[in-house]
Amino acid sequence: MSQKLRYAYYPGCSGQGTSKEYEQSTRAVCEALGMELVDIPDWSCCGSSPAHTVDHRLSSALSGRNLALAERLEGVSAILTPCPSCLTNLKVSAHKMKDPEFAAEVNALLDFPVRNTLPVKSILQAIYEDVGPDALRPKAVRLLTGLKLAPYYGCIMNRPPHIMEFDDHENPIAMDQLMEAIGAEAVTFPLKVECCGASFGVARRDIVQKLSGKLLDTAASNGADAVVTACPLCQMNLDLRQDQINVANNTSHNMPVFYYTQLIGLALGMTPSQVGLEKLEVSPMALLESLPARAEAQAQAAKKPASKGAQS
Amino acid sequence: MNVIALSHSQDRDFIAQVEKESGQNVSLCYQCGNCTAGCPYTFVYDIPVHQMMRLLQAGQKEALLSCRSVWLCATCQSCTTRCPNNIDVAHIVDVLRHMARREGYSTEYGVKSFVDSFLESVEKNGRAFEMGLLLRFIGKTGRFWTDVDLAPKILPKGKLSPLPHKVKNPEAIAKIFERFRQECQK
Amino acid sequence: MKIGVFVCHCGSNIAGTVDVVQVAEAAKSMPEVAFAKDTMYACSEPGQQGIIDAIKEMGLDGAVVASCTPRMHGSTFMRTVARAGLNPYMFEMANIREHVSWIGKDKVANTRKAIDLVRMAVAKLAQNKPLYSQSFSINKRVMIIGGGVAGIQAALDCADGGLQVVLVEKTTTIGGKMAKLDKTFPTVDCSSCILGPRMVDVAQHPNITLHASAEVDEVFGYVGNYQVEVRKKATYVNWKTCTGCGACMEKCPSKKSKDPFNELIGTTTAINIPFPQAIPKRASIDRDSCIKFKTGKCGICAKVCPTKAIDYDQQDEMITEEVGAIIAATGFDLMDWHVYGQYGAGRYPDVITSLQYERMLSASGPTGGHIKRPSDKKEPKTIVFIQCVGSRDKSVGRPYCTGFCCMYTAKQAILTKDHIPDSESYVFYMDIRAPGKMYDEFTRRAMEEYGAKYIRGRVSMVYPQDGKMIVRGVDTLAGAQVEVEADLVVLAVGAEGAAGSAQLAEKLRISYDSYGFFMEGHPKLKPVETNTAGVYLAGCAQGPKDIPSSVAQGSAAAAKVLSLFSKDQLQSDPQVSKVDLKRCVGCMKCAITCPFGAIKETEVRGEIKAQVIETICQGCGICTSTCRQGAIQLQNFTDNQILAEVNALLSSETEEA
Amino acid sequence: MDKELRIVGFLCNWCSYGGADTAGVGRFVQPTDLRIIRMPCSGRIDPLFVLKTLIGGADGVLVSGCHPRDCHYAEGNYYARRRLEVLKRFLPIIGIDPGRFEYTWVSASEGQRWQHVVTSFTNQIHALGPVQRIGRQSLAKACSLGTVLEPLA
Amino acid sequence: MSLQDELKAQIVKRLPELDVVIGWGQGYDSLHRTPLFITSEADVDKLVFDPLCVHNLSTYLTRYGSAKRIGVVVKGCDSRSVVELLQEKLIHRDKVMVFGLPCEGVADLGKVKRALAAKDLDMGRVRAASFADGDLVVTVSGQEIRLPMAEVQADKCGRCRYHNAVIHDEFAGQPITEAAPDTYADVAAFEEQTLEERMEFWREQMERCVRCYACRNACPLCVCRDYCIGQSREPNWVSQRDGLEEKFFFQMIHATHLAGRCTECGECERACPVDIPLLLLKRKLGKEILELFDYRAGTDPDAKPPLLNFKVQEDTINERGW
Repeated sequence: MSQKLRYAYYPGCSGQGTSKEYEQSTRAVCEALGMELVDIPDWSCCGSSPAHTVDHRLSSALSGRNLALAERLEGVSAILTPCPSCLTNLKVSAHKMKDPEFAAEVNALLDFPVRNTLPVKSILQAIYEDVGPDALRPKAVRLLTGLKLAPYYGCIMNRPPHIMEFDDHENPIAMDQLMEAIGAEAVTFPLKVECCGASFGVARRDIVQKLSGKLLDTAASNGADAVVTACPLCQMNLDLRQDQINVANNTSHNMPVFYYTQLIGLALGMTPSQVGLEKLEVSPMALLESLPARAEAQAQAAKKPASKGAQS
Repeated sequence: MNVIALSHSQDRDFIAQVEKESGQNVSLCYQCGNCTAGCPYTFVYDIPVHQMMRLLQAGQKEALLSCRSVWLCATCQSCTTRCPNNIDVAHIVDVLRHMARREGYSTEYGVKSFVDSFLESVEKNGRAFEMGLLLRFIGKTGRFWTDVDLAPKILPKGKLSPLPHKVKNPEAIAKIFERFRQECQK
Repeated sequence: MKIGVFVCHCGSNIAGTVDVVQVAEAAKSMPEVAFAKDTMYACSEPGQQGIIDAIKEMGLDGAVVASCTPRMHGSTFMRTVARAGLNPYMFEMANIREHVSWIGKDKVANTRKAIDLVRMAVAKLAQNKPLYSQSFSINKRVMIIGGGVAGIQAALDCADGGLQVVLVEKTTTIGGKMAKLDKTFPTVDCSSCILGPRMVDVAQHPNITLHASAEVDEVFGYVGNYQVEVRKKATYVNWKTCTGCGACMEKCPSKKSKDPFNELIGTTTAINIPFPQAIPKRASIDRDSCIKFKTGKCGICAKVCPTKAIDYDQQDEMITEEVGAIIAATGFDLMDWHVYGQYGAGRYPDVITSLQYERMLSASGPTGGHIKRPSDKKEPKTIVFIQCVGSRDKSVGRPYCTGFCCMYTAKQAILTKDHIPDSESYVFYMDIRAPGKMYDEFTRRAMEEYGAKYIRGRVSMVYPQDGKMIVRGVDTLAGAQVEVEADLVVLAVGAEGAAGSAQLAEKLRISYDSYGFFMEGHPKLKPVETNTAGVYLAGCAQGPKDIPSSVAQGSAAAAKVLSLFSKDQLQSDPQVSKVDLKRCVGCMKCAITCPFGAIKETEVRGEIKAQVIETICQGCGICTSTCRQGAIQLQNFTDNQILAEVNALLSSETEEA
Repeated sequence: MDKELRIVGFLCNWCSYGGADTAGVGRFVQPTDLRIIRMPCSGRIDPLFVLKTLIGGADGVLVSGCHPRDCHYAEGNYYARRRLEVLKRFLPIIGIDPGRFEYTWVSASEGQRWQHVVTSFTNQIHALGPVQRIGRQSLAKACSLGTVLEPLA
Repeated sequence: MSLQDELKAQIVKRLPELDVVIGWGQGYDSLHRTPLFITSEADVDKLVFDPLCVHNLSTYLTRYGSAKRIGVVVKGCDSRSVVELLQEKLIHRDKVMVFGLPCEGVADLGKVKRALAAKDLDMGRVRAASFADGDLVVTVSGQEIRLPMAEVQADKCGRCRYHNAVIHDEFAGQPITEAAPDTYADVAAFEEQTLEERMEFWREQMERCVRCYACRNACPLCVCRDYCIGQSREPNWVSQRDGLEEKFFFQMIHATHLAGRCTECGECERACPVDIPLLLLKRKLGKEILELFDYRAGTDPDAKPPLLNFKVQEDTINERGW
């Protein structure tokens, strides 16, 4: 790729706290893939879902401040964020501000106006489209063969399609393909875009227990060893609250929940601590250590039907 | 179940207001129910989504603004994405929640408190401060036991900072809130 | 010139939002207007009589009727004017209904606009001249495009009426979609038992020439005298010698060929006859899966064929058919339901279309009439039917109701119970559309006697879990989300115009909508006509419809052709171009741009001049706008007539200012 | 909407005139400024009709025909497309805003599209305001005269 | 041998095959040339060729019946009119003999008049004119004045890219190397004005029009003659009222009727007795047609003109979506 990949980067608040490992692995992976992330100077909270549940102007203004800051950066081709919630807020603001009347209302709340010149994308979209699984594959020095993953995109990475404009809104495949490029297997997971309970964990824990519980059940019944996700909130609900879910639903899941960037990082040769694996609540270490043996078994199994197939 | 006196209780201004704020035409809904069919939150709703749409068409303001469902929608976009009439249903629910707030409803007090806590945190620090907002939420609701079981899991991992990561210039964000309040009073 | 103006109330249709009395009053002061009056219904018998009386009493030279669109009643009033003894072209219409009263409620603005439109019509009429038709002879053969049940009906009716019929079918057999059906509603009688004999009649009728595996390539000419280029696609079998014995099919080693007749449920041989009752019963080779074509080796069919009919070198053949009229009966196809990601977009083998299910039900189908789900060939016990997939769904660009799905779904639910008595059928529906003789009773039977569980609501998603298909929908009547663990899911996929219908419409110069359905001449009064003279429609090509309606349209189109051909000569439209010889400089630019070749070069006193062939001229007027001298003028749309309208309109503005 | 302006439409009989009829049958409300002249085909539309109308004082001219590839006369709209595109590009040299003239394609089934076209075009013309006519003293000239005359008075 | 003598020799050689040869001769004063209709060898001596030969003689080609064989002397720009007439089958190749010339540019007598006026001299009093070292040398009121051609050359010559006749049976002299292409800078410059200013410009210009139709009569492609729709009743496009709109609309007829045909020879503008810059309208059309269809009129006798042609999918015209 001759063109230099240079983006404005919006880390999002959770990257400073509950999803530190996502932030850490995202930066490491982007660097390794030659994607330069330029932090938006003095970025602030996008408003997340609470803001748009209160008022769309307020929500768009909180996001808009960051859009305007990013537009001042030079030589960047897009604004990237790892977090789907931030992504939605930034994209919805940009989309709604195409209406000049609404844009005027929002700009009235801001110190300096949004010009709406840069596209907003997720880190996932940038890795998938600007680098791509084919370019990733040869870079993987450690294939994760034998790892069966339920790829979970969350409800707002791809929806609604006319705003998110990325991948299929019912059966997204970007993360599946990236995981397959690093040797892992994406199992059938029909609930790729079902909601996990979102931010109701604090106020209505029962909701998260039911919805995230169903996700874990479905992942397990489809043979997944682990869930891989692209969303801090989803990851927290599935990982940190897995014990709460087990208690409420009388289940005994012990399913690691990765960020896809952590797995790409591992495949690119990074150490577990470089991608923050120790910060996961359900430890994946035993699973990861079992991989070489599994890969071997898989290769053996693959040989038999292959030789049989050759005969017929 | 109460009789809905259609001749007297249809609030047309309410319908018009929702349509204006959401940019949606509620007459497009033909009650196929696909929104409810796909909604993951139906199990906690007091009124399923398609019935909210129906009550909206009938101008039943009180029933809608006082219901739990408007607070329990997580805007997961399932309804919007699958609506055969391209109605942005999630947006309509958002608007109903805005109206419920403005008119002083807080049927799901916990949910409202969480949102308020979050935004207060943002207004003060410029960024969401998770530890701070949790404490605010507990302060508002008196639910001291909220997620105490998670504390031993999360604290050793250094994920919850005891101090906020403030922006350099938190006043800039506070000003956005301030201007917003002024606009609202106009 | 003495012009009469008649302003129609159309009941309240016009008078409700236009002050028609004021319009008539204003007309009185327009140049050349000798008489103006409002009338309740201009098109009614007393309305027309009023126009005739006024023309006769006042000695009018022409009439303007301000009412609906000329596309509706233009010809009605031209006849009225003719009955009063005037030339029918001494008439103009001002469209103050579709273009005024129906599109705005501001009575002042509407009235002003109506007056302007009348002023323009009056100004144009003042420039009109009497025009006279010419007669030309017609070729009394008819081409029918599409050999489904509508086309078959039209072909048989025309042929029985004594016409020579050319039937062109795209696939290798006639029969269309109906031939694929197992049973028909609401009688549950066997589809092939009622269609089969009609197909045989087509094959045996002395007046019918059948071109199967053929498509219309190009269409030239005009009503009464069309030339149609037909491409007979290579089948690699000489159909003159093939007897349809089927020996080739038995021996063909390539058995994985796609089977479109069976809707891709199962496979067939590379050389095949699509089904036992096919007409013509002739074999054809699917190049894509034939080993001979892929590798050059094989040739078994050629060896076993008793009549040596196999011809691997066969090429497409072009033939020209000359006909006087064309009936388009090209039918429908199912829309591409793979846009429904929530139903798996084709990823789940046990989610199938209703037409695939129909093939499974059919005793001559790929499963021999046994219902087996594709994934594991097991008999399903719980079957979910989802209606309105690609119907009444704006989000996938299909806002219309296909109309027949409710009925066939009820039929399939009934047949399912017959085939698998211990099965359970669920039908997710939005509304049951069953307006027809014994139709609603039929859907009630599905519920009452056959125990089909009807659930009112759409299905949000379908996904596999533990060997079942989880169907998550809603029961809006119960106000609850519902889930069904199904073995098989059948989608009632909506219909759209058959593949290639848009291209055909362009060749026929008829209108079509964005779904590929052809536009009829008038939604009520001309259901099987088109706006192109001599081209008619039948069956689903015009819009989705069930078998009885398709058959009725087939007969209706045949009746239209028979009536067209009942005369030996047709009257040409006198709205053709005319050359003013003294103005013509013989540059022949008109001939270059004429799409119909209707202008030829001629010599008048040693000078080259253009000449219009009136029976070929279609009246588009491209020549008129090409000619710089204004030497060739389209009659009834001359420069002066249009300029009169422009000037009338602009002068009204000047007066105002 | 402010005062009605003078907008003239030249529509082909088979598609766009029918589309306008379909819009009427569907009761699709439209602005009232437009006056329609029925033509057999967009290919019949001599660009001079448009110029005559614009120079004669119309504030806007709209031409609509069958969609390309769907002409009732097979090719009329193809010729129209070239002629009208040249015309639209010519207008600026004589001081007429090219936005005062648009040509588009509406089929007989597209009632809603016709409503949209009429509404958009009417709005566009209202945004441009009344046309300045070559045959009339321009506003600019009248104003400059005014300023010259004032000190004298 | 001079260019003029070479041309004369060619005409003498070919004259026996022809009924007439149209060239230029001396006009009523030393600055004017006039069309010369050569029917005998004696006439050939009267032939002149210099930068004062401004007329486009192809205008006369359509005035003869189709039976006559006509020779015509053409400069580069004039030759394009011949090509256009051939393409439109208004003349026939076997009836026309083209004597082609290279041309370095012609004088604009309007400019000459203004240049002399600037020196308080009257062009009407010019008694002799000749060319030397790129200057027009005139004797006026007893003085010899040198006017550099660069200053008095016609504008069209400055941007000319067809100095040599593009079609010819005989060619006299040496071809000139073609300069850089015409960029229509004049049109672009004019269009820097506001729309109001442009209309005001035409309003002022057209005020002067006297509807003499000299523009039309000089145009080699205005072949309608007695049947020009600008003067007819059937069809009746424009009234005889002496109004600005009527005058201007006549120019719209003239311009649109030349769309895709006009070779920008500028005869309309040169012939205009009140100096209305009519060529600007035609150049605007020429510019747009070049951009849209990559077409220059009068360069290929076999080309299909763009407005009598179409593509199902036009490359340069956007479908106008609403």
